[in-house]
Amino acid sequence: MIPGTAGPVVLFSLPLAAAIVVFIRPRWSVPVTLGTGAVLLAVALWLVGVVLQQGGWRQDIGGWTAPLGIGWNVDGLSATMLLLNAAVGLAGAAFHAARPAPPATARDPRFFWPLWLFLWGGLNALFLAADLFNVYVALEFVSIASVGLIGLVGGSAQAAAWRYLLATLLGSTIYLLGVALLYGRYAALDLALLAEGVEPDLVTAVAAALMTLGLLLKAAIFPLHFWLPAAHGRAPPAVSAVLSAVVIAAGYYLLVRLWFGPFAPLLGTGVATLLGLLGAAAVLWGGLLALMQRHLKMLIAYSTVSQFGYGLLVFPLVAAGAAHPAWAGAVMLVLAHGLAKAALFLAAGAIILRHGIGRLEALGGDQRGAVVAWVAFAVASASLVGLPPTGGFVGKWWLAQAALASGGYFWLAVLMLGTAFTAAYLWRALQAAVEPGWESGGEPPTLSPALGLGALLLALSAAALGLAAPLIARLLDAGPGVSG
Amino acid sequence: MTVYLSLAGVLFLIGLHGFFTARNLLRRLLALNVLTTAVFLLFVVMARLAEPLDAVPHAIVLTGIVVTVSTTAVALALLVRIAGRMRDEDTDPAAGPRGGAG
Amino acid sequence: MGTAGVIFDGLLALALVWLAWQATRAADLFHAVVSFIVFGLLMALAWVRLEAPDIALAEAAIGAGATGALLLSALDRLVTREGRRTVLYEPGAAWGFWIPAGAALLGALTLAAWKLPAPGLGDEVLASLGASGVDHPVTAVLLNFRALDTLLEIGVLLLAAVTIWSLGRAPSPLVPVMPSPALPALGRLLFPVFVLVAAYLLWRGSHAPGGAFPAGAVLGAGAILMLLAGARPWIRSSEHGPWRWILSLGLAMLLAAGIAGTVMGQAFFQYPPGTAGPLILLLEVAAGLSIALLLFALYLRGEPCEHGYRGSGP
Amino acid sequence: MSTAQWIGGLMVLAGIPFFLLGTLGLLRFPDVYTRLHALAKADNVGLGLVCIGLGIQSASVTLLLKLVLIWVLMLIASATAAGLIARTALARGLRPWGT
Repeated sequence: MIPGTAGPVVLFSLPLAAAIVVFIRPRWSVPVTLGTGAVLLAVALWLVGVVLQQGGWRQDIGGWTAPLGIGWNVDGLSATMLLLNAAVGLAGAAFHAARPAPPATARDPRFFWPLWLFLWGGLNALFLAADLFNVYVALEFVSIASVGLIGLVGGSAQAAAWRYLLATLLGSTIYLLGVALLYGRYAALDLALLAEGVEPDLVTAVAAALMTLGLLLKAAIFPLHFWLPAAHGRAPPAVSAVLSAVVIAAGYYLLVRLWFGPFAPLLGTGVATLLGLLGAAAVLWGGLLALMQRHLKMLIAYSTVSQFGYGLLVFPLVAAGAAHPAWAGAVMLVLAHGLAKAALFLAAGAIILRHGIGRLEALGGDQRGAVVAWVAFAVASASLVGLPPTGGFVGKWWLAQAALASGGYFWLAVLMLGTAFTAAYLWRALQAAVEPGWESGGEPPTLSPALGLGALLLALSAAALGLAAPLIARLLDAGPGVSG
Repeated sequence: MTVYLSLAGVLFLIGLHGFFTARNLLRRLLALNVLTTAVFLLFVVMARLAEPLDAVPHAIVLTGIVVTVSTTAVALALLVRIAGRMRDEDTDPAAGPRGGAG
Repeated sequence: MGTAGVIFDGLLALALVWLAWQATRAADLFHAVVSFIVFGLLMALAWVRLEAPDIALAEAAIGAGATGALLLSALDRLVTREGRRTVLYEPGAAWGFWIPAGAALLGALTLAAWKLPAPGLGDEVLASLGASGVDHPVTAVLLNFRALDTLLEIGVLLLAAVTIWSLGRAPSPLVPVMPSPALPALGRLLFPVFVLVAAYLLWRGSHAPGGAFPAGAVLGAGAILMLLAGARPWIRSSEHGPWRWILSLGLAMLLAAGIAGTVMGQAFFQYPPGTAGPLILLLEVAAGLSIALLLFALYLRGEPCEHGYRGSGP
Repeated sequence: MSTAQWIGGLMVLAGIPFFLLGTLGLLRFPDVYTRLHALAKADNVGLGLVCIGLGIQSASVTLLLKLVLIWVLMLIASATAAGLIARTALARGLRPWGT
């Protein structure tokens, strides 16, 4: 037995078991969730270490090998995503535990904790899954948990949750149709098995197109992003953080898995350019809309649409032959974006709690109680824009290297322009802090210092990613991109 | 089997068309269910075409049916809440949107 | 199959197409919902024709039965007391992208589906059936070869119930619109039959079509019928009662079975040699019980009362 | 062909007209109550004949009993459903045809 096979078992089972415990005994929610989160973070870190040492592996479930049985996939990419999920999950849980009790008139989100743990478990199941149908069930799991968490605050958030649910269900159905075609063609659902046998014929091409379409819808890639801003903008802060940082990344993660796994033979210049153009459009359109928002959380939500566009630039760059730096760059960006975006949403949550309102022009003036949150916001912004030495900088640097090496000057221009947009809209948000703002007069509400602290830790780790760049490059060598 | 393969195609078309043209939310949900049924039908037709009869798509569709009823139930519960809220606002113009961001 | 079979299949397909069209296009919502329920029932026939009796059972019980009850009760809530239908429209989104993309995909899809070789995994399933602990291939796939899918699926059901609870309280209590002396009598008469059929299906699952899902669905449908017949929803959301335990039982047992393999030094979900048969039966009982209760909980559309209903509130 | 097969086949054939007439009644009768009457009467007899006929043809007592059980359950269900529909119709103020 490979040392380390216990890791995925813990990462898969523990959140689900904890969700059951928290469902049965709500009063234990906070300690159980935080304890689970700490264990999961430790295990994810340990798993990253194991993968660094001995490379990735596949582990069968129930002792049945593919094609009959299903398995888990542990490699640099999945370990990275598991780590991101653990970090954001723990920080979000800490934020939610530390937030001031809601006023007696507001709806009491009684079921936040089980839903939170279910979402965590579903995402871990998704990142581990090596089987296309298992991925479908995990995707639905994540969708329902997300919908529940968005709808918790009631009111207009429930309408946003409904739109998200319909969009995501359509995405899964289209994805499942692609899976059906692949199964009919190859009688296999396992990623590795498919990667060996796939031939670039019509059935495979249609299946690839369907699955990509479904996942683009789930990852809210332009022009299928219409459902994202309302859902992410209206959810509670911790929920927005995990949705933007991890749930969207899950759709992107599957795209990468598929196109650098089974569908690699189909990744011609045409397909790659199309995906790249979608990414470019997402970067620019999302950036433009973020610039026009007047509500802090909506600004951050539109920024997610923009930032995932960078991820798609990996396809044309890899197709043009610059596999290594492009691939590592895109994953690095997703990771850095996840940490920074979660930090932004948590910081925004703290800031909005402090000021009682989320409109940009109201956030200035007296910042007592929100200083840590603003610092976190600034550090996370630095990473998102890509100032050295943050993770965002390294990711963009690698992507730029790939673009230069393969002569993709258009993609380089997109990268630059997107960075300018990012800087502009985040500057708008930061500027709001130092302007006069709307003085409410009364004493600011006393907030737990833990609120801003979680955001700060996430932001600092996004920044520190840049220092760990060599380590991450080595980790990703164990991923599926090497063959690309 | 051609009959059922064509049926899957036509049902998929009807579901897709319904999903995009229906403006009533409940109808859109029904269309989505028809769409899912079409996908299940494709799986089962493939199981029937395989020699010998293939049990894996059967298990997949069974799992899929349970997942679909769960998502449908969540969607309906959400729909009823949204409708209730709209009704409140209809009858009581003073009741603005509650909750909101934050 | 013969000519009669082909004619039957053709008529069935035509009826299904017409019903699907009605379900998505009929002007009256009630008409649409009823068309959809009949569509589900006829789909069960289609599954039988395609030699998938397990799916036929599940479709009749869950697809048509439980979904139908859910749809009808939701429809009931969407109609106001004054008979005015709540307008539930949303503005059309920018579908300009979808329509050409969908048409192009559909053309390619039809072409592709006709060329499928469909090799299938039938031989592999039969080869490993002996080691799976059960004789029925579908049960072997569900609870042994692909048990992880089943675990997540029960998880989805529980998660859906929690999500629905999180949306708010159940509208209480659900009084039948038209009290009839026949209905409670029918409920009392039929409930033992439901329990019997569920137990039979569960037992049958190890060697023939049946198993936890149809059994749970039949039991859940019986419970819903009792509710319609005027019984008070007896399920409570209280932390102290047994209900939360029973709702989580299926997922907890499957998780425990999975972890047990790892603890004993084997793969996740690997049953110890020789115990697969009884273990699968045990898991099916737990899963069936949870499925029945979860389907019932989904039907309540909200968190049930914590300590029981006092009087007949609004 | 054995006698049992002949008897069974004849019973199934005899059952079919009841379904046809029941459907005709559903389509052509003037109001809810008469339609219910046509459906319940015709379908119950028709189903009974078909079930017993098939049971006799199968030449297996267990199967015959199972088919009869199906018929009995259908009888109970259709009686209750018809009662509910008629009561609801009355409560909504639909007057029987001819009164």
